[in-house]
Amino acid sequence: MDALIGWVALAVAVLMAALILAYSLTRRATWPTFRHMPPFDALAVDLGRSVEAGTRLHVALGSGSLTSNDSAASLIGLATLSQIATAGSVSDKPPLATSGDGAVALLAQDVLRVAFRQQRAEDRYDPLLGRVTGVGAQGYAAGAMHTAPDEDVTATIVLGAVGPEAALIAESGARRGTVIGGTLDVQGQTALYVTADHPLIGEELFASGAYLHVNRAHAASLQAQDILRWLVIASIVGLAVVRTLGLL
Amino acid sequence: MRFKASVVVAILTGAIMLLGYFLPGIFFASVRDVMLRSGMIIGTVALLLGVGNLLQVHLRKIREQRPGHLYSIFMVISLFSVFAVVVLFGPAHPYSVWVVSEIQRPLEIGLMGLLAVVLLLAGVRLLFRRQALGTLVFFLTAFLVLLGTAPLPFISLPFLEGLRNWIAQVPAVAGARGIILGVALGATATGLRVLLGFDQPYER
Amino acid sequence: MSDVAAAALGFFLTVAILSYVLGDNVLFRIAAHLLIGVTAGYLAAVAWQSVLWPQLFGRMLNLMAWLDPALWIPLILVLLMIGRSTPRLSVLSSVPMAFLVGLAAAVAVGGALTGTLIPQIAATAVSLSPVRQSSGAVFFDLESALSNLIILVGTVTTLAYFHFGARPRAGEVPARPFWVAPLARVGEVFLAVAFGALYAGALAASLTALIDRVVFVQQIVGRLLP
Amino acid sequence: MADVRCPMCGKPNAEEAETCLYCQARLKPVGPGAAPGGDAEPVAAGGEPAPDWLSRLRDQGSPMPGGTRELSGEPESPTDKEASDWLSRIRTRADDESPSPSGATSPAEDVFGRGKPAEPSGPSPAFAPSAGEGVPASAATPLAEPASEEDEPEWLKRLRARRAVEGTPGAAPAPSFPAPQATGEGLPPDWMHAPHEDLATGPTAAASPQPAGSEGGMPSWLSDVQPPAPRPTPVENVPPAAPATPAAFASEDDELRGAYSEKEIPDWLVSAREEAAAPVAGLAGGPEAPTETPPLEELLAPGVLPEWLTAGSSPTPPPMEALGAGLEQAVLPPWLRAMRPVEGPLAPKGEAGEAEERVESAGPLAGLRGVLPPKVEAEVGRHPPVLPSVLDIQPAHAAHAELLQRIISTPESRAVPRARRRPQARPWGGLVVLVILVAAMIVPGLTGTSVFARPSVVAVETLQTANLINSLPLDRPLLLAVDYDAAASAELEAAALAVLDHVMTIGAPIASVSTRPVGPALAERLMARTRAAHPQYQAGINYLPLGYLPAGPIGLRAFAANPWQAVYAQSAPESWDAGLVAALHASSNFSAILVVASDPAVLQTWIEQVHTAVPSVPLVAIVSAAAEPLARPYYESAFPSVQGMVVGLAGAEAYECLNALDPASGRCGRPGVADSMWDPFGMAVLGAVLILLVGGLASVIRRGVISMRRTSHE
Repeated sequence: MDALIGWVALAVAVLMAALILAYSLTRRATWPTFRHMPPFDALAVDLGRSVEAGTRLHVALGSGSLTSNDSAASLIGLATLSQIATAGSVSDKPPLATSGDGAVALLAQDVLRVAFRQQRAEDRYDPLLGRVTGVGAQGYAAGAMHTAPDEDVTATIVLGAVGPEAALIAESGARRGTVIGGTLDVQGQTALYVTADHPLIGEELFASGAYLHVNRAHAASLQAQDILRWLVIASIVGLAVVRTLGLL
Repeated sequence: MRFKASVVVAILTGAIMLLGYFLPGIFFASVRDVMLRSGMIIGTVALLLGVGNLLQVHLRKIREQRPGHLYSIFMVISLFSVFAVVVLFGPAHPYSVWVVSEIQRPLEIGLMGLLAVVLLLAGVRLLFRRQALGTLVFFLTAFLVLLGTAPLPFISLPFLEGLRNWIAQVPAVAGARGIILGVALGATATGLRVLLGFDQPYER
Repeated sequence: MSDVAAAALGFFLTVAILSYVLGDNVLFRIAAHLLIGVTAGYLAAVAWQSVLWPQLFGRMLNLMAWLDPALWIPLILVLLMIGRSTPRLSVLSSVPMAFLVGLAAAVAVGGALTGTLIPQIAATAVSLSPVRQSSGAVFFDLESALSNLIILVGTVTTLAYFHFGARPRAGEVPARPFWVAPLARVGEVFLAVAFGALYAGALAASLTALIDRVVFVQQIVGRLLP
Repeated sequence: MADVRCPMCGKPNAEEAETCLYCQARLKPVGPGAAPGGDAEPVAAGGEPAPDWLSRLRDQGSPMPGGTRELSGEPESPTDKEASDWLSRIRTRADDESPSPSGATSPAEDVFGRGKPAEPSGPSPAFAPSAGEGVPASAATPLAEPASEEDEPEWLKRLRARRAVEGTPGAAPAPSFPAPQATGEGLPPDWMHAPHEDLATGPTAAASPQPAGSEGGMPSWLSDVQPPAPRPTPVENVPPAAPATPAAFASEDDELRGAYSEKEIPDWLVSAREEAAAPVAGLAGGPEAPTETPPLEELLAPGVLPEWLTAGSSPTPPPMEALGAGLEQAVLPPWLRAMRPVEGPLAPKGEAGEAEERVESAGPLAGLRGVLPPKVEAEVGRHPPVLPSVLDIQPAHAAHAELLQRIISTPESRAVPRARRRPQARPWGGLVVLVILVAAMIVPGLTGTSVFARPSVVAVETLQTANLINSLPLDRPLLLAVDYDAAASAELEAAALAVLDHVMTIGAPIASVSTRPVGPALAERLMARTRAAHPQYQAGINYLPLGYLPAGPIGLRAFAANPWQAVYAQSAPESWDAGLVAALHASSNFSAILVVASDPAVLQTWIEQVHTAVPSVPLVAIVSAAAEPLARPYYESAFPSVQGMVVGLAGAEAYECLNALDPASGRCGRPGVADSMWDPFGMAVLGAVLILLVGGLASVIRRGVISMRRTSHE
């Protein structure tokens, strides 16, 4: 049974990798159309405001570590941060990324540095734009709650591995501006569902790269996700039918 | 064409680890074992660097006398004193346990209690903000589940408890499954993007 | 005596944290910074005591241990990581981070596929004609058949809700394809139910935490008052 | 196969490749020359919006009067495949379906809610206005900018500015246009130069300082302009090829975007920007365009800027008038922005240095980056034919520029719309909620009565847990995973204590481990609280604290392989029971695994990493009420990974009751921690329900009132 699961999983991984590769390398393909998602519109507005009014965006990458099960959330948060940083690097107050994990904070620094360099604003780069506000879920939340009031933040973007304490960060952010948020943790999603102005629920978090045009691979992987989604649905329904008929 | 060592390392590491998930074998097992233990150590060092970063932020605040630097002093002192106690006596020593029980626990639980207030307020605000079918269903469910969780004074309503259990076991599970299946797909895609070298957050 | 001190401390900390409902204030900030400091200090100490010393630095004293690649590989990577501020090493300094990211990606993929995707598919795709045995006879179990059906429909429609692809429409925002839209509507309801249940659970859990604190304060006050 | 090197990443690509295989940057410029098929849809790199409008434009074959299609044409119609551009979508929701070259008017929706009057749709405005209007002259310029460009990085603005310049002279020859064609053939240098040339010529024609300034940021602009450095102007570029303009422009534009789209410059931003630019230009005053946006005007100190601008323009020769406000608008903000005080080192300085770096850098940047403003700026100074006329004006400009700079550099005068700030949320809501909850919680304690019924049914999963523990073997340790944070300890300690009480009553040895740093201390706390009732549980004898296990799933995977090595890797303390320690060398030796977790993901990790490795060892989950819906699927399944559960305070209460059930009376005899919290819990939940109910009613009433008002209003 376990071996079977392993092989099926491997097959799924290979299929998905092939799809992502195929789509990303399709040279003539146009950028695919995705359904309208208001949080990303809001993000654009917030970015604009930040650049224009010289206020800060706070990207909360959560307290999850790279070696935790939520690592995918941290990875997508970092990818999104690169885009936000690219746009926001010209702001008087460039975006600030907070994390509760050292490795994620270091990566956030790298991402910010690359974004600044590409915008030729490297001299404005400050390593502490990627920072740890506290370690552990609660420690991180306690620190991140102070980021909005202390750093003139107009928009809080929660993108990463956070649990229910995301509500506290969102609440503090909401006192200063808009809150956009998504996370992988379902409890965190629930918290953001009620507290954020623009919650990203479920896997919508993973769409951020494609909606912000990080690179073609993000759009490709979203397309691959869609294809696999229907394969999953088909296998659920098919398996259920087979089992209902007593064939398995 | 520039050959980046880091990309190769990331892809190789990921590939070996991933294949190890699916293809058991002596070679993979031993290589993976080394990788896992290295990963544990590096992850821990990164954790320490995170604490270093935290200190850096607050020390800078103190040095530049920014508003709120008094709190930072407070934080730095508490950090070092707790570090000293735990390093000297060990994490399970009564002193360390005292620190956790009498300082950390009240604070964390307090924050959690605060969460109750925040969640309730946000729930009420949500009713004002978004009035749609989804919100209505959301609140109806929350009501029923809460009522079913709560013991009622004097009486016991098995019906309510049964309904609550049914909600928690059937439709909520269905929705949650949809979410976690989708999230699994997204996580797979995200991981594979890194393994294919499209995302390189480690690039400096 | 220490009990009294601990009680007073706990009382102060509880009140300080909860004072946030009045807005950001001095007491709350003190408490929050204390929390940050304590958790970070504790974590750093545990990291050293439980991992770095026994698994890395402590072992370095033992010459034989150097034969183990699990000692020197991480050591090299750790040195690279610490030396990341040195410009000369900048090419190599991303290697340990790349290593971690590679691990993270593998963990994400492996965990998601073997731990969630496949088992959850298997768990959802159950028979819609379950039987139950009762006193030797076999019956069709209507109740669980209904449950299974609801779970199946809910899972499928919720998954469909997230479908991202869309058709561009003239003059309007891109929306889901017509054949996904009705599924998505149903999925939305299941999503709302799931979030409602989770919200209630989160509320119950955090209320329990609040009770812990309130009962604690109540006890202290009760002790002070005759 | 002949390789084409990607201008972005320098990697070799197949000759016929349109976009880079590695970074998706466009390899071939889009434009008449570029697309062999002529009307083949150009694909911008990195998913750059393929200029649908461009092909349409081509089809219509109408060289617009003004010519600058790209600025305005950019906003993709929703029909556009590339409409995925999220930013543009907001902006152009109401936008034109098809950017008709003839400049059909369509309401351009301001992204940021500062609505703009319907104006000439994208295509024409950029050009027309510039052609039609005198130099900036209008205060509108700076005003309009912020609105439309809120999110533009500087480089983009500069880019746009340059384009505006190029486009400016509808009348003036569009010098750059020939260049693109060359580009089409894949001769990067040419098209790269083109922009600069335009730039240079633009000013000449217009004799307006703005363009130059726009390129470099104030200081450099001034200095650059003044010395008329000898500048070799490629002759080919000068001859205006007006008809070619639109396409040429477009191609260049695409080129640029293609180059940057990947990574460097988000295409969404680019297109967004361009869209933003279009309305502005139109606003500024295409011949038929409405000239002004009033709200914006208010934003900037109206007195100062216009004056300066007009003054500056007055000395300029007539062509300048022709330059038009479109130019102005596009141009001004960037350097305004550049002059603004920034937190870090001043932008201009950095840019100058940066620019040089850029030019030198080889490989990836060879082609495209050179096009970017910094280089332009550098070249501006070397353009001889252009500058002399500008020079004359210089003193006046300088004075005004200085003044402006001073004004701008005082933060107060920054006429930038502040972000919407919510009024500090009134704390009363939170206070009221807290007071209600606290009041509810202390009532049972004050009255000393327990009015809440204990759970009437013990859940199946709780019973299963109890049964499983009843049948535990006593020769092997039970693994207790203390995987919750201190925050969750209120709820989970109650449940864990109830179950531990049972385990200890039976007498099974316990080993504890945690993937949370604080776990060891919490485990110790649990043991300390049970010690009164079960003093025989001492560390090393029948309780082995294994401590902290780092790195989450990775650590757990190592733990599943060999628990002892993962945690200790060293010899055990001498006082420890050797038999028990020996049992820790394989995870299959555990009698059961008891995971206490607040986070369902943690439980999931235990299942994935450990339980799948040793499926024979039963796993029991003690989870928070919040985690139940997510933990339950693991229990309710055909092949359950979890063999028993205790959920939240209710589960704890039930388990406590089971522990001390008096068989005779059927009543709970020895209430524990959970029981002491039961009544406050009941009251608190009722309080919460009440708050939600009142809130819900209030929202419904409010909605009713609003709709009633609306109907009465109508």
